[in-house]
Amino acid sequence: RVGVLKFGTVNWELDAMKRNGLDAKHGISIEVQPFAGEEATAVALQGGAVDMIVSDWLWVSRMRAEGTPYVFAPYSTSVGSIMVPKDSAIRSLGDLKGKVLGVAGGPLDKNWLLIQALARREAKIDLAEEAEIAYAAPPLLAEKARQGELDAVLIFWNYAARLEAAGFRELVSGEEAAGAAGASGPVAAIGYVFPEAWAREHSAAVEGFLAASRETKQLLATSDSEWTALAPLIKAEDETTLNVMRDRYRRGIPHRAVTEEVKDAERLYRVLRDIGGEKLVGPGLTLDSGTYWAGLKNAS
Amino acid sequence: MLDVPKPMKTDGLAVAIEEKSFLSANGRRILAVSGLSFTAQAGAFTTLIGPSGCGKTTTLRLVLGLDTDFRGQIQRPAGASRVAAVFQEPRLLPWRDVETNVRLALPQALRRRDLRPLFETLGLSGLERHFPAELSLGLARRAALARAFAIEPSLLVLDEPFVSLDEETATRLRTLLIDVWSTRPTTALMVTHNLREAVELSDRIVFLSERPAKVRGMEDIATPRADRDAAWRARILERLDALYPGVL
Amino acid sequence: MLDVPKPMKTDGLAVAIEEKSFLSANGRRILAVSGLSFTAQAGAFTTLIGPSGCGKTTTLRLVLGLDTDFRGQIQRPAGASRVAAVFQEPRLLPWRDVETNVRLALPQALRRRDLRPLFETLGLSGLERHFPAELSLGLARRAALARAFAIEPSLLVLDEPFVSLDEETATRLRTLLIDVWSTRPTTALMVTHNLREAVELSDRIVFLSERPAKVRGMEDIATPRADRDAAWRARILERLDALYPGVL
Amino acid sequence: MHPDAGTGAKGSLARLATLVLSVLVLLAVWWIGADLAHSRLVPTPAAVLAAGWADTRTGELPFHLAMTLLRVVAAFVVAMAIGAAIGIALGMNRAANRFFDPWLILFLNIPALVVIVLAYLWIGLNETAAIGAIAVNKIPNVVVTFREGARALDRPLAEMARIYRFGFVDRLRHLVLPQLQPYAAAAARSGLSLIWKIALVVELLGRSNGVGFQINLYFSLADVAAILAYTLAFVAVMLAIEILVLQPLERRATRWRGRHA
Amino acid sequence: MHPDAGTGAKGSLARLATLVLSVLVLLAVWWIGADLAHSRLVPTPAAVLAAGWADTRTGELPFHLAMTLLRVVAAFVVAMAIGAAIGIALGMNRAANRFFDPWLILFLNIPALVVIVLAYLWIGLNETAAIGAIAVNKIPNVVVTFREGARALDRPLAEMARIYRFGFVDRLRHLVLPQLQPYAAAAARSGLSLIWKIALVVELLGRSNGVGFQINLYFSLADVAAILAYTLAFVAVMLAIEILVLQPLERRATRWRGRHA
Ligand SMILES: Nc1ncnc2c1ncn2[C@@H]1O[C@H](COP(=O)(O)OP(=O)(O)OP(=O)(O)O)[C@@H](O)[C@H]1O
Ligand SMILES: Nc1ncnc2c1ncn2[C@@H]1O[C@H](COP(=O)(O)OP(=O)(O)OP(=O)(O)O)[C@@H](O)[C@H]1O
Ligand SMILES: [Mg+2]
Ligand SMILES: [Mg+2]
Repeated sequence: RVGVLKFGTVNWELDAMKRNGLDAKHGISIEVQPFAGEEATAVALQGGAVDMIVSDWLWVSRMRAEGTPYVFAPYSTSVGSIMVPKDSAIRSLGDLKGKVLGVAGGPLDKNWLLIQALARREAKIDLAEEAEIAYAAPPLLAEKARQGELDAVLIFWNYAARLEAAGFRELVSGEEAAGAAGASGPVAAIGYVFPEAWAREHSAAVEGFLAASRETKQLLATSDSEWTALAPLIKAEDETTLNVMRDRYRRGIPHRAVTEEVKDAERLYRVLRDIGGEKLVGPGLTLDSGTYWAGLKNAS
Repeated sequence: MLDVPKPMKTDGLAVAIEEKSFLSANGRRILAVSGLSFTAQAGAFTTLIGPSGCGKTTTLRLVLGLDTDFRGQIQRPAGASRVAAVFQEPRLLPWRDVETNVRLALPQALRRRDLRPLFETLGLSGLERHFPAELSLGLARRAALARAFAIEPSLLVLDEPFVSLDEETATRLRTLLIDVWSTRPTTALMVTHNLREAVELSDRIVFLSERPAKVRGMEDIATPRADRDAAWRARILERLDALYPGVL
Repeated sequence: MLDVPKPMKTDGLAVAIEEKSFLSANGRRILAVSGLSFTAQAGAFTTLIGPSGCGKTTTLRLVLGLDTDFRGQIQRPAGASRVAAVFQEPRLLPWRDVETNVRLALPQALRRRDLRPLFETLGLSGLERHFPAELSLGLARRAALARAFAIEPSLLVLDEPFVSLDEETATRLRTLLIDVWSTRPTTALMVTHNLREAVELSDRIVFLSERPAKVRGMEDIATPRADRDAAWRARILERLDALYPGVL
Repeated sequence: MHPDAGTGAKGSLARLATLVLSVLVLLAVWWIGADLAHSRLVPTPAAVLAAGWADTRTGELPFHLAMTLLRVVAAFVVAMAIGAAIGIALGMNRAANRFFDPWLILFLNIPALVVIVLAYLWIGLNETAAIGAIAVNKIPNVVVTFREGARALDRPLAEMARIYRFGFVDRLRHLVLPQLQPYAAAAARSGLSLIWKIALVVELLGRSNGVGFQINLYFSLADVAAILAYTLAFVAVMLAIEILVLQPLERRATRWRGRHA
Repeated sequence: MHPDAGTGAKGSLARLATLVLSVLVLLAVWWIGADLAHSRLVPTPAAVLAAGWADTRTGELPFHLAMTLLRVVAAFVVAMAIGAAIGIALGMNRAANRFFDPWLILFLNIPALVVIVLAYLWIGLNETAAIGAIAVNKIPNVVVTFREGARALDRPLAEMARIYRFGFVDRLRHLVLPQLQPYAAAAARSGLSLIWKIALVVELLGRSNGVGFQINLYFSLADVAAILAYTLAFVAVMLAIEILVLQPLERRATRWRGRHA
């Protein structure tokens, strides 16, 4: 049982997986339970209504530190980006000084913290102080950016993709910020999350699922026709948007060894702990060692 | 054939109600007044007497303009700018004290007048700051009378004003009523069940029939009020009792 | 020194109120009853007469047990299981029709009894399905009387039951009251301002003083009700008027 | 004087005419406003109708609407029954009210989010938790309304009922409830709407169907037309309940006030 | 018979004692429950206090609380004033009520989300939009409550006021409003709580401060203790308003009902 966002990217993947019979091939059966909000999936996992959701490793580490052993398996490296209108005069993070910057995900968003670190290092500005920050719900921010009320907007990648299709360009991406913070390559920000004990009991099923997931990603990375089939789920307004979404998705497929991932995540964790403090990362001083699913062997 | 009353000429009050009926919630139509017509001279004191439930209050409500859903015509005294009514129940604002209840009825010009003498006569002294729920029914009725008297009305309508009062108090208040009524030109219309009271106060008594109310008879009393002593009263009561048996 | 009344021995009603005062919302304390003490024989008809606002209703409320915040003692008739009260206002449930209002007061044993004769005598026939707001005040009072009479009470408390009624109706209802009262052993306690009424109905009349109420005098009337004719009444009224001036 | 105030066939017809007129004017105002705004975010009635029709044909709209309605009705019944009982008890008992008042204020002000999450965590992600969470959110409001009503109960009538020894059921049915009718009407009307709003949040946080689930999906797609389509579908149901259930009930219950009331 | 029912110093003392007792019992119940549950998701009072204290020292809690309170108060004033005016008007005018009833049902049932999003989209991401959105969400509920009250107004007293030519102001102040007091009390109490709940959503969707903003933050961190700390801080303020403002006002307004009321 996997809890997903109905219109989230995970649902695309699972849909493609089932349509191509990849779940059966790997000896698993998936029951997709759609939810309308990210919080809902977390509640569902904690309430035992689903076995697996998609979330980020920081959350997992925090939960582990507080005594709830969940584990994490990389799913996507896509994170948000700061988007500005194509003809905007803003060329660098430094130009954001005094401008209105919309931020999705709240002040403790991992991506936002990394970008602040980047801004401090590169442009020597404290974005949170020197730009006018508007925190709000992502759809609202996207809309406000279109209306021109915001000069720039830091937003999750699927919204960013739509904005890009609508004539925006990327000012700085989350990947860049992570790189600047010491990551050696694209780090999978989000991944499948499940209870450790459950995974140990059903390790075959978990292995099968992860293998199926990889194979599906492979398929989505190469086959454009699969995307056409997914179009109704993606609810793209037009061809361009669909294409941008596809390209972005493909860019986000993780392909590094899990050990590298862990190393980078640990590095990022330290940076995040410095900026975000205990509030963000929880009581753990370092990335909890069991955060990544132990049975994980990254294929490519 | 219904004898349709014609409105009469007078600068006082002319009432000519062809028909007033109520549609009850259970769908029945109730004829309350039918072909009731009388006049009251401007500045005169007119009294209505009739059996319980015959339509007296209904008639007063029509006169007051509180109900306009009837067939007929009502001509109010010319220049009856200020109307006072003493309803069958006290109708005081329960959340305002006695004095406020009275003052609220006063027109701006009289708002600040001294009400103490009035309260004194009505036996309400010391109760000015009391809420209606803290009054006995008789006291509440007196507060309602105070309100009506205080505004110096040109049309005064009273619906059984002196019930729930002991005879001594009632007598005092009747005197007060005549005082108030006579100091200024006031047209008064009163309902009572008490023929003695009617005889004492009225210039004209209108006797009403059972429901639907119509005029059963009318008596004008010309004797000045000062001359209405006990002997005179006994005489006239006897005569009226003979004319309208059952009323006394 | 206050003359503290002692409760008396009787199997009827024994009232001995040392003091009953109200704390008004404006903080003043009002002494309503002080040293009031009287008895009412079981099965007798006792009447209270006193000036408006003297504390009669207050006394009835104490007798009914609606107010327990007083100093003194009240002994109710032995086995007074069923109590009926006619309040000074009709106190009908406005959202229930006349018949339902009466039936709701009936104990289970009487719930289905035929009320038509009662409604007939009270002049309420045809109004059973009407809501109280559709009644005249006199009709509403009669409905309240119907409720009290219908339950065949052993203690009957009446607060000015016959005001707002024309003399003819009132007379009929007084007869009915005596009927109801005499068919079963009923202790009755009535408040009225009408001495004629008191003389006609009572076995004992208790005259009360101005507020705070205390007993001003007490008169027992031994004459059987059948013998109380006009001449007798004139005589006794004259005597009482001399003894208690101002009441008539 | 008020021919339209009557009951019966003529009254019903007049009511229907007013209803139609009202809705038409509302639509007209909306349409003109939408045309003036001329934005994807302010869809015209036509756009909303199209969105609604699209989801009706797939069966989605009726399905999700039915799910939400079931939850709303269940939670409404529970909340009104429990809330009225507590409210009347508090309103009639000073001491209890004094004691429980702070509790009431606490429960009034606990954010819906907290209650919902706790319910899901404790009871599980199921209908019981969903309906319970909605009811718990609404109960304090019902309590407050009924409590005010019970405080304002008529004392003279209560005394009358005491003298004539009304039984508990009679007292409740003939004395207390008729006086609470306006409060019940207020609680029911704003209750249904509040419950529906909470249901939206409940569905957002932990159900896989219902209008709340759908609205949130369309919110993440910024599809205002579809959101309004679902909203209006629910409003239509509420309007039907109002006209076919609440108003006739109310007319019966307030007959005694006389026809001009 | 009811010594505790008095006003003045003795009454105040008794009230305070009950309040303290009530809160203590509440805390005890909670503590025992939390101990039994023994879960991070059901924090003990101590844990909540610690969380609250931590944010108070950084000044965050007072700041965000103040921001939310400002919005709540502003929206409350606007909603009560407009809602009461519309409600009374509709309650006293059958024709207008008949016509606008469907509109009212529509506005009652528009999801908070829709109103908030539209407000932010049209007015901008600013305070005006936030407060306006809260008020618009609440107004229909106020209207419904006041309308029921206005429908139940006493007719005989209205006739009296007509005969004695009460001016508009007197009529409102001395005739109508006192009768609406219980309805106003109900609307105010459930109003404050509803407004606060909507404020949470408003802040969640588009403000950069306020309790709703903070709660959402802690929610994403699954920090129930902190969420409860913010909630209870608000509840404490509401309790203070209830005891220091609403109840004394109410005692004054209902003095006439007599001290046993
Ligand atoms: N709740 C109360 N608070 C304060 N004072 C009260 C209260 N109830 C009655 N009183 C006062 O007590 C006195 C006696 O009142 P009560 O109603 O017993 O009079 P009553 O004899 O029945 O008069 P009436 O003949 O006018 O009905 C009055 O002065 C009244 O103002
Ligand atoms: N709103 C109403 N709906 C139906 N019937 C009504 C309504 N108002 C009054 N009636 C009826 O009209 C008749 C006359 O009532 P009205 O109040 O005028 O009597 P009244 O002469 O004042 O009697 P009383 O002396 O008892 O006060 C009564 O039979 C009453 O039942
Ligand atoms: Mg009358
Ligand atoms: Mg009395």
